[in-house]
Amino acid sequence: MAVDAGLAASGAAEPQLGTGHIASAVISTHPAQANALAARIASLPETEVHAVVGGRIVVVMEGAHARALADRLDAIAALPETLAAAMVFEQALEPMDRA
Amino acid sequence: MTLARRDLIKAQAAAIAAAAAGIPLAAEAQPVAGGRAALEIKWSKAPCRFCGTGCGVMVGVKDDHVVATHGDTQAEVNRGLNCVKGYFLSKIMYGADRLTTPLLRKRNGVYAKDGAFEPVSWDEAFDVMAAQVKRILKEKGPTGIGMFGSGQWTIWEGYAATKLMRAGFRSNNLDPNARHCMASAAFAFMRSFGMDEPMGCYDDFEQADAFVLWGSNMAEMHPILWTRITDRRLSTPDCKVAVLSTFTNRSSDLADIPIVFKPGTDLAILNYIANHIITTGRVNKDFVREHTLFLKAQTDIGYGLRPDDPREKRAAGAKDPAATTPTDFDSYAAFVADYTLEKVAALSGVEASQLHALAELYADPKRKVVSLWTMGFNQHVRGVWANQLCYNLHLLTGKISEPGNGPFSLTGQPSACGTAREVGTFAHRLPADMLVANPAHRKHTEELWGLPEGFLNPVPGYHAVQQDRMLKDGKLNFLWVQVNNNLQAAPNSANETWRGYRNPDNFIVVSDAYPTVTAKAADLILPSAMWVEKEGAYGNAERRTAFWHQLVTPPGEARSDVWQVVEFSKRFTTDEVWPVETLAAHPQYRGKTLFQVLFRNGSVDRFPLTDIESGYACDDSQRFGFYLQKGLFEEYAAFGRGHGHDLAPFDTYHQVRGLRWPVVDGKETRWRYREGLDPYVKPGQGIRFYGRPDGRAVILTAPYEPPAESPDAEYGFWLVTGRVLEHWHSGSMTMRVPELYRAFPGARVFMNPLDARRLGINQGAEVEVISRRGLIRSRIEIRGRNRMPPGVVFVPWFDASQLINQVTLDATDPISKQTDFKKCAVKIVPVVA
Amino acid sequence: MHPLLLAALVLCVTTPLHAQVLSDTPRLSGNTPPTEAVKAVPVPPMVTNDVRQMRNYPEQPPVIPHAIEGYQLTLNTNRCLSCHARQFTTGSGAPMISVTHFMDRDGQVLTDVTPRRYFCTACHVPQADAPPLVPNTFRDSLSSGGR
Amino acid sequence: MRGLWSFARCVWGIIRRPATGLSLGFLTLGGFAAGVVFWGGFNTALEYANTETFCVSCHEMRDNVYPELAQTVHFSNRSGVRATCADCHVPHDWTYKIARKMQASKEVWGALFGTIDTREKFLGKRRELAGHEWARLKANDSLECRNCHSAVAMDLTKQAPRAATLHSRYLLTGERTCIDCHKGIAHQLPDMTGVPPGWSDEQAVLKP
Repeated sequence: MAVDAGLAASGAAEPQLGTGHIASAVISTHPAQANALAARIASLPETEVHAVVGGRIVVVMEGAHARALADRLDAIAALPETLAAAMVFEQALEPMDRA
Repeated sequence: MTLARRDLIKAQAAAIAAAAAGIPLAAEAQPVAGGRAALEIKWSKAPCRFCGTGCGVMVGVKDDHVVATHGDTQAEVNRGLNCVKGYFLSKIMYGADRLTTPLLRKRNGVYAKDGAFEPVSWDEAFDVMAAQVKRILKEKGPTGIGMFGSGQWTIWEGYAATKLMRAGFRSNNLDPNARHCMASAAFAFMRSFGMDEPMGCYDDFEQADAFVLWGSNMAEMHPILWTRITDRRLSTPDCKVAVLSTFTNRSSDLADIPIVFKPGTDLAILNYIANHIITTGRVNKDFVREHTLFLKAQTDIGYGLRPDDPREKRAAGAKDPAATTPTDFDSYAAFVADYTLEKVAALSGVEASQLHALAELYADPKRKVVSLWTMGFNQHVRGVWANQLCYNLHLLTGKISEPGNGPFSLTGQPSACGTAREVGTFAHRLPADMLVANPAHRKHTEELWGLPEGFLNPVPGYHAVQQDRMLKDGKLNFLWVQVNNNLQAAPNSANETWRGYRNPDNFIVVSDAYPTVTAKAADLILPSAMWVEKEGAYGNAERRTAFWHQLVTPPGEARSDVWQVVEFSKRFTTDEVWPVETLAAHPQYRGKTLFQVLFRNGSVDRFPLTDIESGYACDDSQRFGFYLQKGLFEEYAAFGRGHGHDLAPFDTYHQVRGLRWPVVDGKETRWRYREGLDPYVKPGQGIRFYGRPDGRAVILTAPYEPPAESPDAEYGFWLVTGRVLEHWHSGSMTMRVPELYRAFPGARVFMNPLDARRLGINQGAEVEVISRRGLIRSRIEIRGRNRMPPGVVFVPWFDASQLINQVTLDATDPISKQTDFKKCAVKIVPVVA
Repeated sequence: MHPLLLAALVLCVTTPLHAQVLSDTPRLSGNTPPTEAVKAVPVPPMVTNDVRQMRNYPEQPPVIPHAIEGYQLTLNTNRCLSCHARQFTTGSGAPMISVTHFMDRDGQVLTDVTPRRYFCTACHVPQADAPPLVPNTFRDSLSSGGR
Repeated sequence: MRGLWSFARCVWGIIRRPATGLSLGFLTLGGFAAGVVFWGGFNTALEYANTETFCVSCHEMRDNVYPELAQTVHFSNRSGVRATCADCHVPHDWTYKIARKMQASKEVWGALFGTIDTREKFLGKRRELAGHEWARLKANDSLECRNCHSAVAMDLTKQAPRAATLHSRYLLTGERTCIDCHKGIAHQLPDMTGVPPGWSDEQAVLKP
């Protein structure tokens, strides 16, 4: 399954002005629970599911600052279906990118 | 900006996470800057533009512009990693001051040595240049013209240049800047094994139990190879790293045995280790008896200075520095017996326990050891000896030519091996390890080049330092400099190089992408295409030949160096530049241009444009109407095939991530000279050093001899020059990448803090670094990555505003003619503001 | 007058006509004549504002927005990891090392940073607070095209 | 050697013999005077023993730890306020100072009897030696740091945001002390395996 397929399945709100960080993470779960977990994750604010393959879920998050993203990842990690949650990539936006 | 940009960043973030999780992506090539954006970026492979490691990178191109680069996960050398320079490769071509048109010094509309640079057409540039060459050839003959090339030349650029100079103009005054870089290693390999380049390869790094760095700061100079050594050291119990240097550096940070020795005393340490191996009974007697022979070096060989220097006049052995006489094991053992632990500890200033621990790494028969070196050995007035004394240790113990065991010479330039050594662009060499002075080698070359027999000039030309001296003395009057910044790189440059370039009798041409200090000292500047603006090939330090395609169009009128050389050859006919008697004896060459003789010769021009891989441009070939690069490569490859230098077919290299020669039956060779690993060693031979007729490698008897210049009461400090991680060589590329510039913004003088305190110099204070030859101004650094022992200062040479080579001494190894940039005497004087 | 001296003198006073060579940036392309010693500019201070910089593409290693002077990165200790390692980021507030750094040479994902990535400063460098010597016209994939 | 020994025995013989021909007054006043001389000499010697010159007079210090200090901000910095060996390693309070001096004699012992007389041996002992100093500074709440660096006097606006945050969280609350985070600020660190940073939840267990 390609990454793009997940883009449309995003449950995230439109990004708000002033948010400054984008991060992606890989979440591991049992393959049988992957879709259910992906749906729960997608319901979190400013969080999109980009791909679900086997027991792995690619998640993209946005937030005002890095700590907000870390907190959200912790929240995902605390979900009962989650086996592991690892941050992969994180980028702070330039002021011009926030427009 | 728009939301679209945010979406693209999100797509990138998703793609990199997917890649980390091993989720396959739809996008072609490698899943990095992925998502929808990746589909618009075209990814292609290329070797890195910088050092001799030869990392693979993926280059992302969009709208004829390099938009991203990253480590190639499929490249065996680096498996996805780059150093900071490699990660910022994408920006090296985009400095705003790129040269885009030829520039000629003119006054009143015509060329004048004292004129100012004005833009001219390529036609005008070549007209003026050709007129100068013709005039000088008429007045002085072939020795009046020369070319200074580079280990950054692509393979075909070096090959075209050597053909034009030797076969076109009959001049051997062709040398690469690799002379400053690894000539000592090249000479030593030839002297000990009869064949250039290491027997092992980088795969040794995953197999060795010990690594010994001899004057090499790999943590900064070969960071990706350092990641492999770090990996091995940190993940293998009892793996040991020893770092020998004249100051503490970042490599010392990984060292179990960090050794700081007095400059030049490495020779004594090497002989002590040999002595230790012998006296503790750990000589591999079978190996030594079957596979080695003993030679004794000529001693007191001088320092390669100008002949009128008193040090040269004093040196009894300076006339024939390369001479050797046969000897035997017992004499050798008696000779090194003088190098006792106590004596060498006192001479080198190294604690005896450290020397002993180092010696044990070699002596212990159970330990696999790789020796690594770069400029500490090579830029050494006894560089060839140092290299050979290190081979001695591996030969005495038989720890050579097998996985995890071997001496390994690293290189500083991306094609120091591929172009400078293999193509043979040194003043004394021909392709595939052949020599100018050898009649059989010349004859073979004449046959392959389709030249009349006896045509090639039998006298080796001027080497790098000699070129500058001859320019100054008015004996060399035309010099074409390509892909290097010699006024910044050459020793004693204010007295030799600069005066040579500005000598009114001389015409200097510099081909470069940027206005370097060398370009500005020239009379004609030619704008060069660089890196992926042309199709190219490099050969790295482990014999790996790697290709890349042209990926973007060069700016303005900039053209590749190979185009410049080949196009320039059209300006000459044989009647103008060849001897009358040659043409009389071989009238079929009459009336032809050098282009016709050398390149449109039925060999170089035999591949059609349709052979170019679809989807890629090749501007050079389009201009000539045939696949120039393929023709040059295949003609060149004929020199080595069947002679232990076999290269794969041209097209193969565009498909693979490089191959290590000799490539026989489609298979590369990782370890040479050993049966089962090297196809050139016949069954039953076991080990054979087939570069030499007797199949034996040389164990050399050579003493410690002091450096050319040592500190004294007036000039109290050793000066060591070198590089830093973030800048590569003269900084002409890296200083134009904002992140790299900001990471190390300008050279400074690394100094021992207590020395500074003693002299009353503050951290950051301005000082003059003064030698008997010149001075620069710089700033004092008592902290940071290089921690200097008392009495030694280090100055990197990347900064064009602080040309430290005005200060250095033009002493060379008398055998290899490579400059010793690591040892001269200076004083440090505070500047009163 | 010695012809060499004359040449050098003329070189000093003539100004090159062409703009490319004219835009004289001695730090980058040297003085004319290059044999002249010029004042060494003070070493600019490093950026220590802790503000993370935008990357041009995802695989570009982030630059270090804080001082690292005196930080020890040796066989004995790794000062970078003592803040950026996963288990310490909660206390230090530093960005966590990405899992790309957990992969070894053979593509296996380890539980911690792979030894081959131990020396952080091979890729991550601090930045001086100084303008570039010459502008760089590089465009990233996001701004390339349609402009 | 034998001569020295017999001389010492001779002196001891004189000292231990009760005075026979001296007045009590002489003994009292003389004793007082001798005390002043000895005390002054002791203090002068003690002060001398606190100088950098003294510290680096033995090669263990000169070759190992002093060159490391010389490359740090405690040796040269913006304002030129500098710390030398004794500032960090010798308590300013007299009792502690004497106690520390007695401890330090162990290092002299080490020097005389060769426990750390080579670089190799010194590096082998480094974790233990550093451990002593960390434990001491931990026990006295980083007293020698605080002789110059007062927590209450820190201007958080002058610190990097990161430093200000961490100082607010750990130092100003008294949760941690300077040495917890600032190890190896003046010297190279030993093998730090198992020594967590100060901001880690787990605290280093250090043997005093």
